[in-house]
Amino acid sequence: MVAIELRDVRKAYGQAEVIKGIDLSIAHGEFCVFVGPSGCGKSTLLRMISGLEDISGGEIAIGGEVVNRIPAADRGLAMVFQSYALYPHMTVRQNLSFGLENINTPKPEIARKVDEVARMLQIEQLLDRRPKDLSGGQRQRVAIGRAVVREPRVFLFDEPLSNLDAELRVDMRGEIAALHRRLENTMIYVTHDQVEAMTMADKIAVLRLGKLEQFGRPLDLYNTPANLFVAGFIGSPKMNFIAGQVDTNDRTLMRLDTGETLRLPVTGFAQRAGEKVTLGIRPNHLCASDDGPVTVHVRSVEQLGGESYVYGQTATGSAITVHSPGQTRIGLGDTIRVGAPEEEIHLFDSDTGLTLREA
Amino acid sequence: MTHLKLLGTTALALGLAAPAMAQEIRFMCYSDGNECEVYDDVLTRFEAANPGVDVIVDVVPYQAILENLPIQLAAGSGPDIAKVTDLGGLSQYYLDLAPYIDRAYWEASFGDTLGWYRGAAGGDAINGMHSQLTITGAFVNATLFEQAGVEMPGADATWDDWAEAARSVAAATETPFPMAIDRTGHRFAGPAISYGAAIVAEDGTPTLSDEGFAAFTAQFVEWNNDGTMARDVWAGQGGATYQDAAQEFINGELVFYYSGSWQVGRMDSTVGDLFDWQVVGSPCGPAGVCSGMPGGAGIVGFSATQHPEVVAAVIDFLAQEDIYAEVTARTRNLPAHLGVAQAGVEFEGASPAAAAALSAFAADLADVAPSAFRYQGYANNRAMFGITAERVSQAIVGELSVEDAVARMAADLEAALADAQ
Amino acid sequence: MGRTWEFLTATRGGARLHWTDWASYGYLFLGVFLMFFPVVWLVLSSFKTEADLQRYPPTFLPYQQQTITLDGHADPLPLFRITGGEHEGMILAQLRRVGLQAQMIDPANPEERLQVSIRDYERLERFSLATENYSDLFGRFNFLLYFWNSTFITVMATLIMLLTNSMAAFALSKYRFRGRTVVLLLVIGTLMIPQTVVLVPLFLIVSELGMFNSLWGVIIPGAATPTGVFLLRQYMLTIPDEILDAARMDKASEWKIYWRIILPLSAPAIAVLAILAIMWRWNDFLWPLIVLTQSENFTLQLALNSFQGELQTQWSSLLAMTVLTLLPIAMVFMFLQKYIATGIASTGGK
Amino acid sequence: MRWPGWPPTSRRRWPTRSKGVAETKGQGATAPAPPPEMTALRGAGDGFALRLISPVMRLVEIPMIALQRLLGINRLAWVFLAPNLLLFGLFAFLPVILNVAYATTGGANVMLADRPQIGMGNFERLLDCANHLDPNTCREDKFWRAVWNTLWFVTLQVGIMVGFSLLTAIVLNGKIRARGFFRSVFFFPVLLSPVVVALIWKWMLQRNGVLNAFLDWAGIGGYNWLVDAQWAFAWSVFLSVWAHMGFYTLILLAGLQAIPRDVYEAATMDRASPWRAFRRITLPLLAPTMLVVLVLALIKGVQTFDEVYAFTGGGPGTATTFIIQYIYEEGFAGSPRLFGLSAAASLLVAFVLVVLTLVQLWVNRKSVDG
Repeated sequence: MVAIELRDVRKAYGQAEVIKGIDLSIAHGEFCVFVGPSGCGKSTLLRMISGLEDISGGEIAIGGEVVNRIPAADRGLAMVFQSYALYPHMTVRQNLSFGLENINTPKPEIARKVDEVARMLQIEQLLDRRPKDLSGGQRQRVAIGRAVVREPRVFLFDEPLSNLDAELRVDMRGEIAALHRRLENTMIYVTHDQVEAMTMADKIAVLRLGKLEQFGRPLDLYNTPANLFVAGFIGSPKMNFIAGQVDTNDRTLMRLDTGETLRLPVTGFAQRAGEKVTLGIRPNHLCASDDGPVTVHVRSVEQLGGESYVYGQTATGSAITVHSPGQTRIGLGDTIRVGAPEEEIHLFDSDTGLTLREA
Repeated sequence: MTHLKLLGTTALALGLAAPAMAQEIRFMCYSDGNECEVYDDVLTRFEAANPGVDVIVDVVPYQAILENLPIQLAAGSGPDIAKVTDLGGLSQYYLDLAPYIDRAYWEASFGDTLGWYRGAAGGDAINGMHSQLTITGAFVNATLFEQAGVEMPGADATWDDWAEAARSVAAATETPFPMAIDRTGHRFAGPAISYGAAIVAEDGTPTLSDEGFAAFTAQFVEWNNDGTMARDVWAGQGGATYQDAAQEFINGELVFYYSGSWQVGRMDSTVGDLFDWQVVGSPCGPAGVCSGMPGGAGIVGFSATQHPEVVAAVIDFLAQEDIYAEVTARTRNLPAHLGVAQAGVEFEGASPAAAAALSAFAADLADVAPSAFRYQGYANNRAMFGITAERVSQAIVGELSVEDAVARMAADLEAALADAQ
Repeated sequence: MGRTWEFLTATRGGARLHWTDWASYGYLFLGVFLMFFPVVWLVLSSFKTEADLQRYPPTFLPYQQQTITLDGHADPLPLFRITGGEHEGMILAQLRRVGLQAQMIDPANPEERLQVSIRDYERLERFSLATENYSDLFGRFNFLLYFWNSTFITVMATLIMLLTNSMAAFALSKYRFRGRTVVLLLVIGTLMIPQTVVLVPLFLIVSELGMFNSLWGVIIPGAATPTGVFLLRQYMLTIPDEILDAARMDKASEWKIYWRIILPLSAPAIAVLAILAIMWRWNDFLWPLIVLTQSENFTLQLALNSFQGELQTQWSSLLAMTVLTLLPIAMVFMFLQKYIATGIASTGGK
Repeated sequence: MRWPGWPPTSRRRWPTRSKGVAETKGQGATAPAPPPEMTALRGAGDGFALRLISPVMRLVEIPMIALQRLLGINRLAWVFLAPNLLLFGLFAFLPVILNVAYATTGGANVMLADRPQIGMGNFERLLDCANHLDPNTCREDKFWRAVWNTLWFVTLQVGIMVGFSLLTAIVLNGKIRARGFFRSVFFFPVLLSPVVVALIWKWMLQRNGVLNAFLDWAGIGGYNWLVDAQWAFAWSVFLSVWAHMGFYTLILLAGLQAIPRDVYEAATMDRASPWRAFRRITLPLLAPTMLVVLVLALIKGVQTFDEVYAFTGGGPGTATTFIIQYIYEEGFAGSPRLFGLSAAASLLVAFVLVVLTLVQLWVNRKSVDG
């Protein structure tokens, strides 16, 4: 069983703390995605798990063993790098066998394993080429192959798809997912792209500024984001936010900054009277209706045929996106009113950013 | 770790280069012609007579003798024997041969030259064998004189006479250079003494700034500037760098060339039938002195050697009259060995011109002033040579006036003497 | 100067040569001439006889006086073409020259002596290489031994230098450790002290270490060069750290990373350094002169200079000697030249 | 004609991924990765070289792994540094320390133990001048002549050399056929030993040399170059530029090739004139490389010795005597050997070099950061 356990893991470069105490446990066989904006520390965290980066505080356990002092090579992990980091002076075959040679695997066995992995990843015909003679996708496969061939306990991926074009990315996404199903290993995957996270992950860890914002299943994160940040980060297009204040007398009445008012559901939220709150509604839950509570000035409209996006602003300038299936008659410069079903509303504390959910 | 390994393997590879001899004597030698070859050859006879002794002649560039040998000696890592030119300057490292040799024979054979090796310390040690005596003097292109129809100045002609004659010959024959003197303080000293310079007084006090020295300096600078002297030689170099004008003379571009007896062999072999040349010795100065500079190289043993008796035996072997005569003949040098000199040397394969030249030089030895001998034996003469070459050159190219140059020479000498203490 | 600025944009795709192209090629060919002609001239001159060397104006190719051997004359006699006077047009052999007159004989009629003014004749010559300049050199010493010594010193010093310098460069470019900046500054600091000014202390140290009169006394002191460390470090900085990380994940030890990843990837820079090191060691004169005094240890440079006496220099042997020492360097250069540009990394910003 | 080994447009750069930059790169964008093109020893060469060294390397690996376990990865750096530092310590730092000791002693003895302490006497002697601008008023006039000569020489040599190196690098960076060939041509003189360089040019420039023959033929008339102080100096500068510019050309060329071509394309689209593109794009982007070149050229320029010494011997007079020659002659070649004075002079030179380098780094601080 190769579960990974992070306990109050910290990392500091001199005075600057970049990982500020992260607790996380990844179960055996799970595909876990670290996602977050740039600078959130997700790659650093991955490198700390890999052993390439020292741990300043806390501990990391892999398969129940604390590995803080174990060098990268001995942790039984494999890693796929953003730039692939193939050895440019070696052929594909040499790239794949380098790691096996390092653990003194007998030659016939190396050959057998390399061939097997090459077949699996469909790179057999590339074995005698050098990395510079490969396309981006091929390099990616070789990089993955290099990780696979050593049969590691855990796979680490550091933004492996960010150098590929859009189409290839979708393909590779599928292949990596398929690989996971096939090998059933624990995998940790770092990306800044929440689409990748949503499509591939069993569990997503959302990181920001060295802190874990939320850890959970993709749909849980989508449906019940823990805070404003996660709500805004997960889901595309972004969730709409409108700031306001709960009426001092009526806990279910929200006064938007635009001057408009909105009726909140009676149950489900833990808001207090007079509290500053932020309203969150996903674009696909917003719909234009004459009795909608919020006025939006339309700035641009995207008609994709099967669906359409309307981009606009509230009176106070908050950006609003409305996503609707089918085509829309709303035009540029229109002023529309929008609303959403009560059950699709998210409410956050404006000061702390935390979701106001009834306990 | 790799280093050690590498060291190990190469030590094996090199092992065969140095067979351990019972008595290996290292002889650091430099050649101006074929000296080292000849020594190597005659020493095989010594080796044959002394089994177990191996004298290895290491032929090195002259620069190694001049610049590196003194430092090696100071660090205690010098050779056993060397051929040196800084005779007095290295005297503190010499092995006193006296206990191993026949003092009477040596004193009878080498006379005054033994004093050159005693340096500042003096005493009566026998430190070295003067293997090659040289004397400065002038080579003249007789053919050019003939063509120009100019009478060659006579035996007691002055430097002025020769300058006058050389100028008119050069003008008549369109030869680029009337005169040249090798660029070294040693060659400069001969004429300077003739002009009245004391250089090293009888009490051993050196000076580079007396009237005579200043007079010749002024004259020499003037000659360089009016085209009498080949300007290339002194002005073309810096520091104390040695520069000769033999090439120009050989090419027939130079009428009067003041160099020394060691050039005879080269002139003989390279001038060929291009023109007739002859040696006219050293011209006289206004004071009536007609001195050249003696000089040369000697063979010395070093006191740091493991085998002093063998070193002494080797040098004594070379000092024997027959061997000395043979070497002198084969290398076409003037003998410093009085016995050999008296007997006369039959120079091997020398043309009549060369033989005549060598006799002319030998004859000129009589004219050498006592101060010239003192200068040659003076321990710090090398410093003085350097100072002369450097400062006179500066005066020629105009960096210093003649007066300043002379003043600088005095100051430099004073500083050098202070530092050499 | 303006011509080259055009090249900065270099977006012109036309096949026709623009005038700036002409200017560039003009500049480059001028460069070829300036860089090569002196060397070519040196090589050609080294095949001239001492007499030919002294000729003015010089000829481009080496020529030698034509001679003829006649009965009654032991030495071959030089041949001349008579260009004026009563014997105009004849080819005569010179017996002897006396001043402006030459005594000559007609090879067809060797009995009669003719007087010719030297203004009226010119030498008969033909193209000929004075290979004796070289063979004389070889004849004078044990060429193979000195060549071996030089080669041994050069190869060993180069290998040690490449090894130690690349190890140091690896440490300085790929590790973060305390004191890295200090070490880097020290390395650059050693640039400030050329070997020439520390000859005496260096000699004393080498003597103390017992390396005097040993080839190692030449090899070891030259092995650590700031230039080498600097050059390799700049190059290694451009190798992405991710490749090292990948190797670490592949269970490679740091030493393995060094020799299986870093060394092969730095090959171009190492080639450049190898060229420079080989050149430095092979050409070295002053230091071997001090350390090596026994002839069995001499390098080629020392041996070739060993007949530089106090008083005489001969151009013909000097030139031949120079060409001889130049040759191995030129060969190495030809083999490794393709690396010289790729091997110097941009030093920008790191 | 294409030279084997380097395609004219090859750009030996890896996708630069330094830490921190990576994550900002292309938020969700799909930047195509620049191909990691590397010119490693190829094919047979690679295998051969590797096979040659691998037994040794494998052997060394055993203790190295033990050390790695013992010290950890980052402290292992010291192990990698150790051989080099040992060599540096023994043969670079120790001599300098000894030089400091020598500088405070007088006399002509070689061994330090035999030398009398004279404190700062040597420095005082060197610096003793009535007017530092006029060497004739100085006690050690040769030192000051050498100082002023060196100053002039370095100014001219570095200026001219870097100028021509830049010009050559720019020309070579253009669309040039046989670029490899030309590159090698300019690098070739770098390989010649200083003595050979001096000999070649002495041979070319001597009174009866080929240059004078050419000038005579052209009707201009020859000249005895090396007897004239100004000309000898000028030719020394020329010779030194000739011998060393290839090295700096290559460094600058590497710097130029690191500037992405699309920057120029953008400048062309912005209608920047070539001159402006040079001033506003090339020079600023080349500044860090330029700094290295200037620092190196300056240090090496001040240390010029062998080639000029063999070329003119420092003459005529002292016209081409530079500071290292002064040190060499005072301490080694001259008589008496003033090790103390020469050591003091060498320390002064090293001090000035360090200061100059720091000043250069400081002045260029901005352009490097920018």
